[in-house]
Amino acid sequence: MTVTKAEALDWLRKMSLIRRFEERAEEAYGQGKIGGFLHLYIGEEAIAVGAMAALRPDDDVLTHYRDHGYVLARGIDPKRVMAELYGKATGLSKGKGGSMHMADAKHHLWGGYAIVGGHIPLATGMALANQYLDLPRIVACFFGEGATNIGTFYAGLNMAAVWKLPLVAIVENNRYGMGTAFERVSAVSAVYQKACVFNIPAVQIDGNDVLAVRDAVRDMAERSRAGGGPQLIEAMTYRFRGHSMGDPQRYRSKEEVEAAKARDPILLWRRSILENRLATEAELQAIADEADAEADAAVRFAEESPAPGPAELCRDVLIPEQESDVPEDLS
Amino acid sequence: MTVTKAEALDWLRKMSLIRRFEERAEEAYGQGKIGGFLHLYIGEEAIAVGAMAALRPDDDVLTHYRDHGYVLARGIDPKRVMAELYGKATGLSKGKGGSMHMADAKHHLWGGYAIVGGHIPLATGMALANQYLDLPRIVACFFGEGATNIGTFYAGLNMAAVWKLPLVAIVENNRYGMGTAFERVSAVSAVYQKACVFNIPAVQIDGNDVLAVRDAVRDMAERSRAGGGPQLIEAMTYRFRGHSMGDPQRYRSKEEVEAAKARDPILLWRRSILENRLATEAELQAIADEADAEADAAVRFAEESPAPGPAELCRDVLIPEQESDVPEDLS
Amino acid sequence: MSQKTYRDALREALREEMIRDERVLILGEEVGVWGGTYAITRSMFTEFGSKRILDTPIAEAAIVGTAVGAAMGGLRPVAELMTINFSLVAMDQIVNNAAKIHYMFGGQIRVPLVIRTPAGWGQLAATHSQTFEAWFAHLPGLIVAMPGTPYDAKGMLKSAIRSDNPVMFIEHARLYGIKGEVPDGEYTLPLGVSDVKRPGRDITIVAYSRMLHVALGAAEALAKDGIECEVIDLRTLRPLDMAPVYASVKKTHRALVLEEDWTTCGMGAEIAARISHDRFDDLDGPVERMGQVEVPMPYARNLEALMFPDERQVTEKVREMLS
Amino acid sequence: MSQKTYRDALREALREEMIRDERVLILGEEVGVWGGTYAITRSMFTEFGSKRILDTPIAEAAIVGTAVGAAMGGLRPVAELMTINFSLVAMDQIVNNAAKIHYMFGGQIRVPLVIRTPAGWGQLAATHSQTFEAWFAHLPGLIVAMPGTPYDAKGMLKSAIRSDNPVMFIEHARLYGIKGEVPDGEYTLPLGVSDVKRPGRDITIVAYSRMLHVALGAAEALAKDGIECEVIDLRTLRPLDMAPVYASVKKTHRALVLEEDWTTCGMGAEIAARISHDRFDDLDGPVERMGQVEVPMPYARNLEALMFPDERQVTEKVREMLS
Ligand SMILES: Cc1ncc(C[n+]2csc(CCOP(=O)(O)OP(=O)(O)O)c2C)c(N)n1
Ligand SMILES: Cc1ncc(C[n+]2csc(CCOP(=O)(O)OP(=O)(O)O)c2C)c(N)n1
Ligand SMILES: [Mg+2]
Ligand SMILES: [Mg+2]
Repeated sequence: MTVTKAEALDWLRKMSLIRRFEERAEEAYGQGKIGGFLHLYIGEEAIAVGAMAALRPDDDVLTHYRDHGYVLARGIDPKRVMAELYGKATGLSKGKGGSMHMADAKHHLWGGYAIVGGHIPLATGMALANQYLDLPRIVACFFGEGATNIGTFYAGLNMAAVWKLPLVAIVENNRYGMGTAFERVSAVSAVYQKACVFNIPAVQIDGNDVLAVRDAVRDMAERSRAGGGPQLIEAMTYRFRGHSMGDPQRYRSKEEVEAAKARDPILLWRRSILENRLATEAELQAIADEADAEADAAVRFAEESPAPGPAELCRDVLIPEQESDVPEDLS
Repeated sequence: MTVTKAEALDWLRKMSLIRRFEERAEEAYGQGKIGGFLHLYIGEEAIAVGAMAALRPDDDVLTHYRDHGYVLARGIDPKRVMAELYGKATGLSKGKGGSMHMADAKHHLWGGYAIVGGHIPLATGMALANQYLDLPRIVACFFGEGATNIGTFYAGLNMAAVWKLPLVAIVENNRYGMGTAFERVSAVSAVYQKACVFNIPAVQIDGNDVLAVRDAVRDMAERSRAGGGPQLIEAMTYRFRGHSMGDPQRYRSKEEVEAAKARDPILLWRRSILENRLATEAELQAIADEADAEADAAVRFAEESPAPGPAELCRDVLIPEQESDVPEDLS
Repeated sequence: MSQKTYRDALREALREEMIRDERVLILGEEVGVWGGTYAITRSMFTEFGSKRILDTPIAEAAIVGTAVGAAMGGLRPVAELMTINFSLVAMDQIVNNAAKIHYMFGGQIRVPLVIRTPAGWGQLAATHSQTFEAWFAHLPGLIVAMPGTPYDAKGMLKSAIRSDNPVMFIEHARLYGIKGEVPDGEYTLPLGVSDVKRPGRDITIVAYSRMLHVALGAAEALAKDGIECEVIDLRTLRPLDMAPVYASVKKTHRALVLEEDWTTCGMGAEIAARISHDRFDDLDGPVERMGQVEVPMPYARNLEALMFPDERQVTEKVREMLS
Repeated sequence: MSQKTYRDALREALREEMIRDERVLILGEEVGVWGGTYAITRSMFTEFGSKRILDTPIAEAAIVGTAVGAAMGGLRPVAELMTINFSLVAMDQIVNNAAKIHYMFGGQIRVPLVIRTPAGWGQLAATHSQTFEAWFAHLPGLIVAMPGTPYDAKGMLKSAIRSDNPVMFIEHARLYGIKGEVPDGEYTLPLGVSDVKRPGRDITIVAYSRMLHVALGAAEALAKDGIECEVIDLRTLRPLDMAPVYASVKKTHRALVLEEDWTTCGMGAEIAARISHDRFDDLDGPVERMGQVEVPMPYARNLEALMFPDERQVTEKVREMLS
């Protein structure tokens, strides 16, 4: 393996944290402490973790609404992520965004977006800014396979391709968009093949293999950074939970779900670590415990945090114009 | 050649009529008798004429706003087309549509549409209706190469491909969308290659060769009619006039335009007829004269027709509900 | 009569019309195998099959555009937009195709189309909690229905499906579970007719959709103190039937308009402007409007709770107006 | 001072801001090589080059979305939509991204973006003659500017470019050629401030964009008969500055609102509702609205001419209101 022990354990730690964090979020949702939509990433953790391991900390990231994994993989404090889920003032977006809209601009994490495909042109725009400003940053844009049937996917990536922008599109193909199997609604059922229409490099990879993800994202990111234009990665994976809470899951069989669990990315990576003798069972147990503790602490923090004050309601709508270059106050 | 004399002369007649008709429209525009946008088809006549020759009279047609050619090629009375340009009550759409919105539902010509790409999903829908109702009709949908960068092109044709609908998309690649050369704004500059994303058959043809168009459309239409799903044809052509009236044409050189005129579809077809001894010069002159006369008659008709009465303004907004199944009048 | 939910009433309407007319088909995201994310089309895929219930890709512009085309081609499609928020992606198709084709081609072409879609909210945050009825009500060529009760929902949806006009049929996610009387037999209700849901003499409250229930709740509370509100349900927002509103204001001399949307350039603005104009001499005080606080919807429950006028606030406003 | 066209004033604003701030760039269809289909960016491609003036594919959703992303990434993009009609294709990007990102992420992200686009008409028929200012004015998080004179156009566009907020900057194709005083030196005008364009004591006419000129023409005509109209130009439609309107109505007791859009749920509804409410006791008669006939725009010149109130009709309406 081409990974150090530190890397290997770090990735396991992050995947375990995401898993444990979301299990706790699921519980809290059941208790009515989290509301709205809650899209769990369970089963797909290797993608966020592998990708973030490959990206530089100041590479720009935009994601869809199934976004807890990216935020945690980027090393952002789980407490503030859980607080956001709880709608607390200490949340990443002061409780205004919730599960689908996690952002931490300081960490170049520019947000989860809930309109399918709607953030793809934003990624094109950020990549344009990076190119224009001659910054060595690339943009990584994550979305599901279901988003590759909507117009903004094509219009956005075409523009990126024409301008040879530093952008890596990472498509998580978890086989379903809500309850719709991809092949039922897409004329081409391998997403990477759709890159033909942009004339850009594209690969299909095992999204449950964190190392494969890291390697592919690293290759694609560096090629893009070097002026190679946009790249597309299709990471094959599977969503173990329903689309959001309360999904009756009539569209797939229990057997199918169970079979997929045999390729649980955390199990696979754990096994690989052991096979490569990068760590002992005890060390791995310690990592699991640590993830538990971190998730616990996040829940505690969120529970104890204050809700946003009512004055917060009308803040952040417009920026007072004196903070721009213009005299009048428009707030 | 695989055409009869009657066919050959009919196509020449139609192409000549379109040419002459539009030259007269151009004049009328200069005199302020036609207003708004006027997108001339001059130089592209072989596509409409070849396509209509291949389609059955009840195949459904939808087009973009550069639409005079299709209407005339379908054999619709030029008088009513010119009257529409003049905004007269006798126009195809009672003067309400104008140049960009020619329709004649009786002739299964379902309209010119002026929002680029916006009519492509409509074509999908009409093809769905034909499939649903088990009709032997296909839908032909015309648009420019510029429309292949907008979302509805992808979203619309993907759906048609998934449902294997009887639809032929005919892309007129005249190399520019307004003043923008296609390769400046499209990652893939051969439109037919974009069909890869729909996994449908596609060909690129010489759009200035009326016979090549007829043959390609016939093949594709019959394949689609037989259950082969959507097909895409890229017809290469060139627009001799500006995008619309008043185009300064700074984006291309006079030499480029002149060079393109060497492949004027009418000249080419005329030459081919003579070479194949399908008709005499005199016969061809008669056809040109006839086109002249028809265009004249159209202008005269339009000039003499009455403008729509003011009561027409508020008609056709909503259909009175008693004409549907519901008691109340909503007009 | 029997008590049915708004959801079941809608499903009955869809089923009955699909049985009555083979040209009716349903298309949208998750309408088939899933049974509709709000379960409106539950079990219908099994009953009607994949020819008549079409699961689509996530591509609202193509869903609406395809439905418009299918309507032009002789079908009577009912397109479901999973929520009204996604209508933004299909806006050009709704405005420029659905609403205009009949006029633009001089009446040659008809677009007998229904677009069904729920408004609603519930900690769904800024992009998923919107309602654009005033936008649609702005558009000549479109009928905009927004029923507030199971009875109206069923009768109006059936009329919408039978109409030869394009109908934007706006439901409300938070009404799907409410119950009300719905007769078992066939009935339809006209589009474009407002309805007095509660008679009263002291003040006119104009509402629709979920705010109708807020209005009725407030009216109930106020009645205990002898204040009689007349509650008028617009039901259809375009064309607007103002006659019952005017008749009411003539009697009460005061009007309050409720909406769930942002008030600036919302539906309430139109209603208030019309009443203020057409009943200028009847009014004893200004027409009041209550709607959503003018900020994007926040996720946090406590903030979201501040966004809409509730029964208590409406009650207070009425008292204030009458004092 | 010198006389300049509205078009040249806009171009001056763009040029000056591009020179002042390297982060300003322009993107849109035909803005480069062609020089802008309405010639606003004429010669700028030669001056600033293809890095700063970007010709885009025909894909408005991607144009606006890309501009939003570029703004997030530190640039100050000015996106041109060839006409406001095409904003329908980009609606989700405007509503859910441009207007909401700042709020939705708790103030972390700024979107200093200008979307420039002309409203207008001229035998362009149903899909190409629209104006949706009331839709945009409905949206918290957006600034909506709609200047009516060359002077305002330049000063407000410069402010819009310097603003850290997303600004929908709506021009008018039929104003591009009008001339007015525009100083040669640097100046900016605040957004969100209405302007009394003509003082008067008898009636308040509220207008903006092209209808401002109809109002001023009518005021001129009426002045000959001693009727003094106060004409107020809203200039910015969100946030709305009603103070000068209220001050005026306090004096005149009568108000007429003009718009070029369909009146139902248009901008005039909001203005009329606000005046009727906030100046209830000052009004001697109902607030009147005049706008577009509520049908899709027909192509025929004679029918189109019936669509908008002209000077004569406004004059008559004023006389009627004062009689
Ligand atoms: C434009 C739009 N249409 C519909 C929805 C509703 N919706 C939310 S997620 C989703 C499925 C997306 O599937 P995919 O892109 O595969 O991502 P996944 O959820 O599988 O991660 C749908 C239809 C939406 N949010 N936006
Ligand atoms: C959505 C949209 N954006 C922009 C326009 C303005 N516009 C009209 S025609 C045109 C160029 C279209 O080029 P192409 O599709 O190649 O067709 P052609 O005119 O060359 O026949 C543009 C940009 C429009 N009508 N619709
Ligand atoms: Mg998926
Ligand atoms: Mg072209």
